[in-house]
Amino acid sequence: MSRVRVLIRPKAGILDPQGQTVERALPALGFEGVTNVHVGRLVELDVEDPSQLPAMCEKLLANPLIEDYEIQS
Amino acid sequence: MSRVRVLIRPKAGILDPQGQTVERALPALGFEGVTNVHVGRLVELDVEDPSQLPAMCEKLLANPLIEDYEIQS
Amino acid sequence: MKFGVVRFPGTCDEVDAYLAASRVGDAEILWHADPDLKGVDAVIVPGGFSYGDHLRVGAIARFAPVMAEVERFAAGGGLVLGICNGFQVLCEAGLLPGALLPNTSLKFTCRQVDLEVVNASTSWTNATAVGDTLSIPAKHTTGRYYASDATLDELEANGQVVLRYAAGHNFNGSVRDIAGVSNKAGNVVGLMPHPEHAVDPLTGSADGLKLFASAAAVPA
Amino acid sequence: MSKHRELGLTDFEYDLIVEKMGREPNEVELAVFSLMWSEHCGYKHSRPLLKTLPVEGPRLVMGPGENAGAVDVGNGLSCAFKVESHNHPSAVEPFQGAATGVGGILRDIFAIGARPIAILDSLRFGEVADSARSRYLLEHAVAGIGHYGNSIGIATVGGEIYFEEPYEQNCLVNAMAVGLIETDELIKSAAAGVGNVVVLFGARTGRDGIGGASVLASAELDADMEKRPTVQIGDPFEEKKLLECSLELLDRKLLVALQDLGAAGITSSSAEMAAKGEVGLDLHVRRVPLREQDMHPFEIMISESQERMLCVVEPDRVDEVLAVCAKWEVNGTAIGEVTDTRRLRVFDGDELVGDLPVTALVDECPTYTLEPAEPTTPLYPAPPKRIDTEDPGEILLALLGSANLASRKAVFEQYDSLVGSRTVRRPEQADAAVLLLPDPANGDRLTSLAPPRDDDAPKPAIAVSIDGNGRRVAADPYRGAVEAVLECSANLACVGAEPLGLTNCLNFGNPEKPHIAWQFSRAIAGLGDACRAFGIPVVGGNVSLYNEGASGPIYPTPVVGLVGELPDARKSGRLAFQHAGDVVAIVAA
Ligand SMILES: Nc1ncnc2c1ncn2[C@@H]1O[C@H](COP(=O)(O)OP(=O)(O)O)[C@@H](O)[C@H]1O
Repeated sequence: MSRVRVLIRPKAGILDPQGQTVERALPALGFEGVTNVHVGRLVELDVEDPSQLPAMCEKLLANPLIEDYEIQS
Repeated sequence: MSRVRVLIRPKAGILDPQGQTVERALPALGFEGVTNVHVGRLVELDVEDPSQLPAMCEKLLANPLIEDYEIQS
Repeated sequence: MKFGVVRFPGTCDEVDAYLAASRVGDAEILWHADPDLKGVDAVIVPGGFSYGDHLRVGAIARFAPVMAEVERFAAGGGLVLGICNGFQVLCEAGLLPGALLPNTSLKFTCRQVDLEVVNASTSWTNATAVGDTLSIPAKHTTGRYYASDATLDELEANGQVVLRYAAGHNFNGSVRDIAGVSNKAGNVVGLMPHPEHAVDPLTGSADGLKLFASAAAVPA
Repeated sequence: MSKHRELGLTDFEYDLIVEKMGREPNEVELAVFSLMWSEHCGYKHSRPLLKTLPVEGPRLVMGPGENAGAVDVGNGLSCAFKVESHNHPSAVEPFQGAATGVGGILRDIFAIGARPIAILDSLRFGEVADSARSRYLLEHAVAGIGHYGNSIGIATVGGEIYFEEPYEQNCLVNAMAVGLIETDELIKSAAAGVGNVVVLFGARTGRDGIGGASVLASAELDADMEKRPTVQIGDPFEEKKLLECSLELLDRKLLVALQDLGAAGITSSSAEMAAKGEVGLDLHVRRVPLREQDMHPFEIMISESQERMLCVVEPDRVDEVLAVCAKWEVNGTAIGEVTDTRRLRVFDGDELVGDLPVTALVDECPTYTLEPAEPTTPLYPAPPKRIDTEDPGEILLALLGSANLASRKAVFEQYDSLVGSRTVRRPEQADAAVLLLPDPANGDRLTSLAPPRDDDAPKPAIAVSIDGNGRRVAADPYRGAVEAVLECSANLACVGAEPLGLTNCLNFGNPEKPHIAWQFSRAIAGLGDACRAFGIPVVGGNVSLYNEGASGPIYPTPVVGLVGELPDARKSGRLAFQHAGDVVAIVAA
């Protein structure tokens, strides 16, 4: 059994409204010099068979049409 | 300028219906042996001054009452 | 009594709150970027989706310039009501205890719910009686009230639990069926359901008007 | 294959373009023509038939041709409304497809200056009992509609859903929006005033929806095809700001003309504004704020990025316009000028990269005469028998368990049906939604924020409903379409409202097939006759053709939306029996 992390983020070129909103808000909060903000999802799970992970991501965890994923184990 | 990742997850012990939903959906798709699923947020950003990050997390990116965060740079 | 209703980018229910407040007093819209409460006697932080609910509900709005004034106003005993997104904002700002998490169903749900009045001595419930049932609509995706057990015990001991969902009406999974809470002094109240949508029997119920009437009755 | 064919233009159409241009079009020009002469923008197969629909009525204020139609609802107010499809995007990505469908129809409403107050939806999927895909589409489309409407704060007050096999591969997602405006404040989209400035405001432009036209990209960019999102992502937060910003601009009388960006983006909105105003436009694509820096001029022209509007402004008001945009945290950029050339000229820096005749683009798209033929054999297989018992108890249970009869609560509870505090009849309380109008007796104008008083004066209201029954239309296109109008009118009658105007969305298969052409023309005949019989004008609508899956076309599905008025909302009917002892009666013709 291993603990795995899946990072899911909007595909390059796809609108990321959350990232935009956060980026726009930061200076007003006193945080300057922050750019290129993207907001995605983090899924953490224990898997018996890590080889299933790519299929799991494609089918359920991410939406491959609009999201990229990265598996960190 | 460095690219930084912030991982934000629900605090242990707080009900995480998103994680539960994923966990329940997986067997139906043929993925067995997955447990302890949690869903959180991923924020990626370029920062000029990484020393600002903890403050940014405490103040804005995470809500310490309900979430833990981890900074990966 | 003059109510100020805060408008952030993405706020949706400010006109309804304004109209509801106008039934019992005067009202004015307060722009998020102006650090000025225009001399109002009570502030309403209304519902909607400030900043698109992006990042985390209420997280960005709490930093708006007007909120610094609201915090100062509340600390001085000023009357503040947070409705739905406004409740979320007040919790994020630390004006109210606890936090709002996603509904256990993870779905947006719009439903008329019954609320039970637990504390009728706050500035926003003094026109009700303990045990009263109020029929008020709730509509949100992130309305599951959460606080640690220790905090909850303290809130109950202090009478800070103001409203509870009646049996069978807690659709979001809030701990201890909590629908609304107050600060210790009782001048700041937040709730997930929308009293501003329940001010006229023609549109379903007038029970929500009691909250506005309560504040209007507080000597300015 | 030649580029024009890959872009969906026939050889005949291409030759016609060369003739109108007097030369071969370049890439930018070909991209623009291919979109303007597409079915979606050009109504190539439907325009002649749509002309047969009645567009006159005593309460008509704005008929087809503008972004939305409008009817007079009394006291100086008009109700603007329109229904539109987002079928194909929803089949690809149901959440975003349905969400952006709502976003698009809302922009149509505020583009004419009206404040949107209500949304309705009409949905068709395959059998959810049998098909996991249909369940997925249903769940995500409903979530998408709710996400957009709820977040922008406009009540979704009604709709309808139906499940059957012909929609399995090609679901239907139609959304209707309703708005209110002071009649004398309605704004049109015709560009006017040579020397006036064209301002683009709203979201940045990315590569959304460029899919098909990417054949125009150079080989080197083709390698990057991966990077070309064809799925449009909606951002209701951006649209909420855009809505408030647009209405404030209009309120301050800062605009000469306003138009939303829908399908075909800057291309179609600018061309249509120029055509209606009988002027020309010079546009500078490098001034358009971009999400990705390396975009080609043709990509900028045809991008379908959501949440954008185009307006025409007198030069000395531009600063004020940009200040209002800044107040609402919306990008505003002057991107062009009105000219007297009647040409749409596209500049990339100093370089003229496209020079198009406006009239040819907008008004001279060829139309095709359909060749209808009544089919001699049934087009659709008989539906499978779903109840296999004679036992009345079991039959009742099976009926109650069927998705088509089940309560819609699980759907409509995901929609905020109350925001605005004017919903007198919400879902499941009546056959049509009833929405209070501002009460002029109380000095309550749309803009004045005067609270209604609890007095004994009548409470004027409108009622809205949306209906369609594809299976009936499949059985008899003429009568099926008539019945859609009848059912929708009956829904209004049940709350005590009288219809004032109708909008429709015509969802059909491939009209180049004779039997589809027959369904289509018969249904439009039925729709027209029913509207004439009722004296209801058709104020606008939308056509969605080529709705077919591998196993055949969808049921022909004209969806009609009606807006009616009732003098006193307090008297509107309800579905539920109210008091024990009341008499139950049936009324029939
Ligand atoms: N897709 C939908 N979106 C919003 N409301 C819906 C939808 N489908 C049905 N409703 C609402 O649910 C209620 C019941 O729908 P339906 O069973 O179709 O009723 P009817 O018998 O009036 O056709 C109505 O108020 C209708 O407006």
